[in-house]
Amino acid sequence: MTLMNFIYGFLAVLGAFVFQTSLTGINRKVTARLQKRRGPKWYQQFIDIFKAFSKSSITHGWVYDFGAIMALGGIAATVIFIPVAGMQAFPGLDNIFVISYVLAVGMLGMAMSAAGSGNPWASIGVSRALTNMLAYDIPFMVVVFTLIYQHNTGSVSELASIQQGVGILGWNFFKLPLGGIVSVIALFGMLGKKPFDSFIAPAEIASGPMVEYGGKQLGMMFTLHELMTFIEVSLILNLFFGGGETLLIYMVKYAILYTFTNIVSGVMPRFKIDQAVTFFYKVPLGLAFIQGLLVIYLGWGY
Amino acid sequence: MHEVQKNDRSLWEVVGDYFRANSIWMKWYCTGCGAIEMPPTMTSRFDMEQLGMGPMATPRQADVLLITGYLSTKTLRRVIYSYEQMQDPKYVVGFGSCTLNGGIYYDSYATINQLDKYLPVDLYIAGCMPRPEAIMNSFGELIEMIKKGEAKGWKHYKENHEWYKANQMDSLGEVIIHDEFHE
Amino acid sequence: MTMIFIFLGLSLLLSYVLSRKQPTLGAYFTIIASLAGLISVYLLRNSVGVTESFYYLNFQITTIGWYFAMILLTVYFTSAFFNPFWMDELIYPAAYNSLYLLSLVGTIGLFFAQDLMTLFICWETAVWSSMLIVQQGKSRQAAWVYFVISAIGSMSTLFAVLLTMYLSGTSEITGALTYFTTAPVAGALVFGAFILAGLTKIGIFPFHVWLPLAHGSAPHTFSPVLSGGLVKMGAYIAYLSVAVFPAYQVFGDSLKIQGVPLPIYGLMILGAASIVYGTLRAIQQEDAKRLLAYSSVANGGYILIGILMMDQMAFAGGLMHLLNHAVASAAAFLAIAAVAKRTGTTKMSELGGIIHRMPITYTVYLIAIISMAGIPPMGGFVSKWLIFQGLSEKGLILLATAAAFGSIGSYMYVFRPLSAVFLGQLAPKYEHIKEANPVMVTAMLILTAMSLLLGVLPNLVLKTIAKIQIELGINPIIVNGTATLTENGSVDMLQVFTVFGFGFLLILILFMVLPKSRRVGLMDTYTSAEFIHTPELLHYGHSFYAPFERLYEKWPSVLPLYKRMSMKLSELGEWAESFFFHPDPNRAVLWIVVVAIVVIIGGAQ
Amino acid sequence: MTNSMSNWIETLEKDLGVEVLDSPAKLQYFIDVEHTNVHQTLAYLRHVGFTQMSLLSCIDWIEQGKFQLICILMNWENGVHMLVRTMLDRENPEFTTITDIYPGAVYYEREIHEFFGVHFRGNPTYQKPLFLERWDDMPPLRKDFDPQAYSDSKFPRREHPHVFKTKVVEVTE
Amino acid sequence: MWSPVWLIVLPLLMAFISVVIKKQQYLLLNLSILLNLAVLYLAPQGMVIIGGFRPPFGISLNFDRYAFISLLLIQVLMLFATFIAGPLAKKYGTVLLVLLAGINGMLLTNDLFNLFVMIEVVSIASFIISTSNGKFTHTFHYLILASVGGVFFLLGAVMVYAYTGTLVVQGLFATLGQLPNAISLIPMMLIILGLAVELKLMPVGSWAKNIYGNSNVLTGPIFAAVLAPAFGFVFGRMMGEVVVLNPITGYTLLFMAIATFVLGELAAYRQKDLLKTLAFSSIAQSGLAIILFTLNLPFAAILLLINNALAKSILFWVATGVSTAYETSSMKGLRGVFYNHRILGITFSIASLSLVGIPLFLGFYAKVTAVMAIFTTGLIWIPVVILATAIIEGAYMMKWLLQLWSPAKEGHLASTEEVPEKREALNMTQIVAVCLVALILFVFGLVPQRVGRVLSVASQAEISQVETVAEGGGQ
Repeated sequence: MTLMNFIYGFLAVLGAFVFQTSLTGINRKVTARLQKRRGPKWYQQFIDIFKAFSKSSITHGWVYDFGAIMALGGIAATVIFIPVAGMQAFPGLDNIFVISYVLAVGMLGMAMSAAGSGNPWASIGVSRALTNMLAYDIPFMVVVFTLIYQHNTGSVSELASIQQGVGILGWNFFKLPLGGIVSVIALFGMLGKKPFDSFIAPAEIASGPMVEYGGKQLGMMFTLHELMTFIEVSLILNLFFGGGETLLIYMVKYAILYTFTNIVSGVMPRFKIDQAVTFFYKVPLGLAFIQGLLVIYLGWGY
Repeated sequence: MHEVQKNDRSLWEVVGDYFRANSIWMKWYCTGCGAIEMPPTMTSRFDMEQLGMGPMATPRQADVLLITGYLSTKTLRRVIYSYEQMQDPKYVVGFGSCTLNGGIYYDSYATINQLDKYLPVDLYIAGCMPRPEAIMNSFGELIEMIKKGEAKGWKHYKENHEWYKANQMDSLGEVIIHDEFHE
Repeated sequence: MTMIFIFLGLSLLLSYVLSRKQPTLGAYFTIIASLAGLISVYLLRNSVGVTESFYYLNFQITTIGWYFAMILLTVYFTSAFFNPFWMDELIYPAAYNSLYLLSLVGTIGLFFAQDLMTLFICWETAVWSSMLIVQQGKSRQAAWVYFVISAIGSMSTLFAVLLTMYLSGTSEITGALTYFTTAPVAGALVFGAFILAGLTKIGIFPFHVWLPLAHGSAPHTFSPVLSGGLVKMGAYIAYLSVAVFPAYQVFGDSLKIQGVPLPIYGLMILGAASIVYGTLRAIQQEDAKRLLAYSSVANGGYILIGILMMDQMAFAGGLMHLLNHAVASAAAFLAIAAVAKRTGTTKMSELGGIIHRMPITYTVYLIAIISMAGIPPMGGFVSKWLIFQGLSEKGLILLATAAAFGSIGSYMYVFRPLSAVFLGQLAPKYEHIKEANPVMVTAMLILTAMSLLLGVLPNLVLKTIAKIQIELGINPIIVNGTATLTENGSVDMLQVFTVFGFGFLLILILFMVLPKSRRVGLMDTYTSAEFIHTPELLHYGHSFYAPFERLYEKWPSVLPLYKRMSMKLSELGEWAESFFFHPDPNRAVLWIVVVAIVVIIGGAQ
Repeated sequence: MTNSMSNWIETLEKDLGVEVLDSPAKLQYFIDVEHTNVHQTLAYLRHVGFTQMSLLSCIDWIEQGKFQLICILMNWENGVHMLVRTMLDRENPEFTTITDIYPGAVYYEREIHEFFGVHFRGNPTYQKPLFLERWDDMPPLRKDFDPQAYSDSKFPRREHPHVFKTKVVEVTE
Repeated sequence: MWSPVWLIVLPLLMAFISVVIKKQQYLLLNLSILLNLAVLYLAPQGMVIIGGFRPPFGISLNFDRYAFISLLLIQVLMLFATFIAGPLAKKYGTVLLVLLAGINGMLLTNDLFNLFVMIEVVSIASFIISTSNGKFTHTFHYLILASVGGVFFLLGAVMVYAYTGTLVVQGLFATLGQLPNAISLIPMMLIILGLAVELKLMPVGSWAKNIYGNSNVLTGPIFAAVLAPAFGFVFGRMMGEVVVLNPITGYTLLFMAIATFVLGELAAYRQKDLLKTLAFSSIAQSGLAIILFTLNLPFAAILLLINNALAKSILFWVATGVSTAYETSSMKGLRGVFYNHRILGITFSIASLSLVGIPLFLGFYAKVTAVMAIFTTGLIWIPVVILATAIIEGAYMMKWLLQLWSPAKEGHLASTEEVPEKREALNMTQIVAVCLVALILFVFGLVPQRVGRVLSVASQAEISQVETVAEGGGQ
């Protein structure tokens, strides 16, 4: 652990933010085109975030601020753990469980901050978000367990590098197609894309956890959302699409995967939260189990 | 009434105004018939998002408060409450003649006649109702105003707080109602 | 070691005498006594292997016993800080104080027991003394259920103990249990009887009913001991029955699933079931203490699975989870107790916004639940991580899924008290409450510091666990500096903590640079522009996860099953009473004739 | 009108001793009763099946110096709406509450008091305001109330002609 | 001079005197018990033949360790029982003296016919005592059953005499064992059924429910703590010396005993009345003792009988005292009653914990010994049944303990306001006496091996191998 590690870490956070925010802007345009609109400028997302930072803000007590800082801090730290095209700020810390649990720090911080605002909508939103998490994470975890069992490693970068060098069919998505489909579905849940976005439903519960945020806290929440998207898409990319040999390939793959989710969610309606749970526990969980049993007992996908 | 001085913005504010002008999030208070003009404005025909505008769920997140139609006294109380929950800088746009001069409700015992007595309106859009074209144009105008630092109603409201409050008290008696339904 | 027991025994009497004079004095004395116990047991760390006899009880110091005893003493010691403040709520304060120490003696004795009889005697002592404490709380029914379920465990242990002693001819634990390597059939019976006791005490799925009842209605000061401490007795029995008892050899011939014999796998499935069941039920609870009790059920499942795995990683994880859960659960219960002291309730929907009055208690609870949910950088993460690693390495996918469910589900239930009790709107009736008493705060902060320390430097404990693993002859967990290494991945918690701190610092700077926020009241919040002046109505605390709960609210509960069983027993008794014990002598004469005929006919052949 | 229905109506007429009037709407009838007889009429109607009270309303007949109270009842068995009407003295509008017969009327009575100033004896809460937050004038739906004057006194009006500050925008598409 | 005959003669003599000096019966009673204790201490062990005739014509007494232990227990408990019963014991002094004489005779006699006579004496005395609560119907039921039992026993004794020509108890089984199975079957059955009534064995023990369940401070302890162990010891003597079991009688007896135990506990489990609970508990415990005697495990059975006698006497003293004072014995009426009677509560708790067999008390040692002993017979399912039933026993005893200690309603914290008002249940001297018995129980629990060593001598020679295992079990 030297100073350089931390500088790299800082750069990773910054790079992830810039990359994902641009991509979000572009995807807003993509969605607009899907709806036969012209859409905003590609850098609109930056403007939105910086505008939020430029406004005045309120606070509902120390936990409201502390939670927001903890949330963004936790997420930023998680970004540092994510291996991108074999690069890592802190080598050896990319265990998948570490990543998914450090991610939870950010979520907990956000939930805490939201509930700390004293707004019932926020609490409802948090309750939905946590339920949603319980729904999508279980099928995903089953797939992850299968992967770890298969490759005997829990390191994300190793899992990514195993898939590289044998062409597109070396990807886990093709070797374990059921698991791949499950985790892409889970990605929708992770990103809170439609049809799994009931926890931020603006018209029903006034955007849920975000209800009381304005000004800099809102800006932080937007930043958080960008970074979280980066983590989640990167995770799926590394686990199932072979990561990237070089940064460019990584970015291209990333953009394609993210745009794909965006396009699909653009034409989706919204599940109620209990419908989402039922869905995840019926289809993806079943597929994940089948995949797991195939790998463990029949030795598929080696 | 105290008038706000023009062009006394710092560099920070100029940059901020650029961002604010290009990203206007609306709290769109559906007070009257004008609300129906908003959906076409937002969707593919006129596509408000190309200006960086979009609807927001709560006043905390929003920059601009759209008053789309007549305001009864009951509604006005809630509008004022919402406005005060918004974060600075914030802008108010009045839709249609009802907010201007009472419109067809000029003699109603329950409807106010002139919004800018109670809230600092940055921009009125005339018409009964204004069509989406008019709305789009006036949003362009609002963007220009923000860019130039002319949309400073929120400062005005702050500096003339007593005046606004007095007007509100005269017409409404009490903004934050305490009665059996709210205790 | 005998001195410790004599000392605790004497201090038990002394605390009774003191409490008769002045209950608070006796309660303060329990702190001193348990601290003395803690220190003296800590000093035993280098005298592993020493055996001592006290009367007809025989004790031996083992690493695992020392480890368990340290956990228990920590929990007893910290919970004792709360005792003085509850004396006026109890009807028998003197009995409370002395039974508190008696149950401590029982549990420590259990961990240091060298022979089976001592083990059982200490077990029972702890059970009935704690049962008598539980009854001083809200519910006699709870204490009764606790006793009955424990009695199921006790009697099966007694059976196993006596059968083992009879068959092996010795009562020394290790010697007696290893006898079964050569007698697998009897071994299976003994194993079943032994593990049943462990299951009842940990609160594994079908036997978990006593936990929410007893934990939920015990005196607030004793709930942490029950959850953080006494439940661990069951874990010790589970440890004995799988690690000392040669379970893997006894079931060596049975069908194996991913290398785990079927009976043990079945037990693991029970553990998994209790993770899932505990999680789902915890999500439903309206009472904070009952919620935490169900979380203990779920965490008990992790501990059981971990211990049953008997491998390098999950076993270490299970043993470490014992400590982590003890510390975290005790801290959480104590925090709730501190709130209950000030507000008089533990129902979540009646509370809210307590953070603005009790920030330290809030912090304690926050860190406790972070650890309980297994989120870094607290202790719970490391142990859950190890269990996950072990499970996925063996490919036990069903168990791993249950573990994941419990882990993610725990975010839901631990967040609920956080949100409903501490965050949200502050009701006016709690406007004037104060932060908990400094004595209570001290206890809570000790536990909080431990949680954090365990999370950042887990190797402090993992070293001891590695020693235990070496004693058992399985691969020890490898620790290297601050890093914990396993076969399929490693983690360095200090580094994780540093990186997390770095991220936090980065954002803190950003936050500080940006303009300062204006402080507004809690009621100045978005209400869809409606005026609401009643904070209680704006507090979201009831049926927190309503849509999710609706998915399984119709599922059958286990408690009615037991109630029905109890009723059936009563009916059987009624039948016996009216049929065989009818006061009319005619019937008795009839029965005599029947018996006589049976005997004569049967005997004539 | 079916035969059975007309028989039923006749029975009602006989029992109540009043004429049941037809209305333009289908299955809708009027009864005009003295305000002293309203309660027994309502009680009877409730007894014969008019279990739902849909509305209690009021009309200001200023020329006649009367308020007319209208109570709309509905019978769920045959779908008949019955409008029970009664006249009150406008100078001293007092009426006895019908909440004993139809408890749901409590809010309607508050509303009528708020808008017309009719007093309801026996309803302890009728004087509390319902819709008009902080109303400070005579009941606004009385015909002698002048809304223009009230509006002028309360809500300042823009002085015309007004010169708008900003330029007039050409609407282009 | 010091002959065990005094144990019978002295109470009888005192009984006759007490008829004359009615005012001093209580004193005479206590005096005779104390003298009996002295006799017990001083009398040499061995066979005593009275009247110089050879048995079966003379009366011969078998004063061995077994008899000594049982007599000691009975004298001590009788002393406490009469002392605590106080005024009632004064009223029934003569009867109690006769009872004492009968019990002592029963335990000492070496002759089946004498045994029958003594049993009848004891029965008649106990009928009279059982009337002290005024429930004559229950006594009548008891009387009928006991008479039937007595007749059976007599028939059995007569048949034994007819087949073997002797009535000497000692060593009778050897003679009987030579008889063909079909012949020895019926006398054995008759003897067992005869004793079964007093032992409260399942189909014929139904009288106990109401006699125990309506007991007062005299009858409860006399029946549960004096009569029950006395008959238990007699049964043990019969099983050891007389009864020859073939598989069918053996299993029938075992089955009946197990059924008594299990169903008795189940019936106790559902009771809402303290005395009735204790009544069924007594039935069940005697069933357990019969199991052990049937399996020829006298050491464990004796331990069990002693524990049961001591524990039950305390339970009945406290229960009858409290229920008399509060005029109810229901669970609801007695809730929280121990708040004001701490000492009674503690003694009650010790007794019930010992009864249930919780460690640190004598009952635990008894239970362990019993189970370990049964293992030697190879019948592993019996310990399973016993331990499973012990859960039920523990359940209802704990329910009572909890209710009696805690005055609070379910779901609320206890407060002193709900405590029932203080009434005098037992006076100070009585409490001291109860405490003494509790102390005995407690001390026995602390030194179980020493108790076991003393008792193991009392059990017969053929049981010596059981004893070593049991000793091992007590470590």
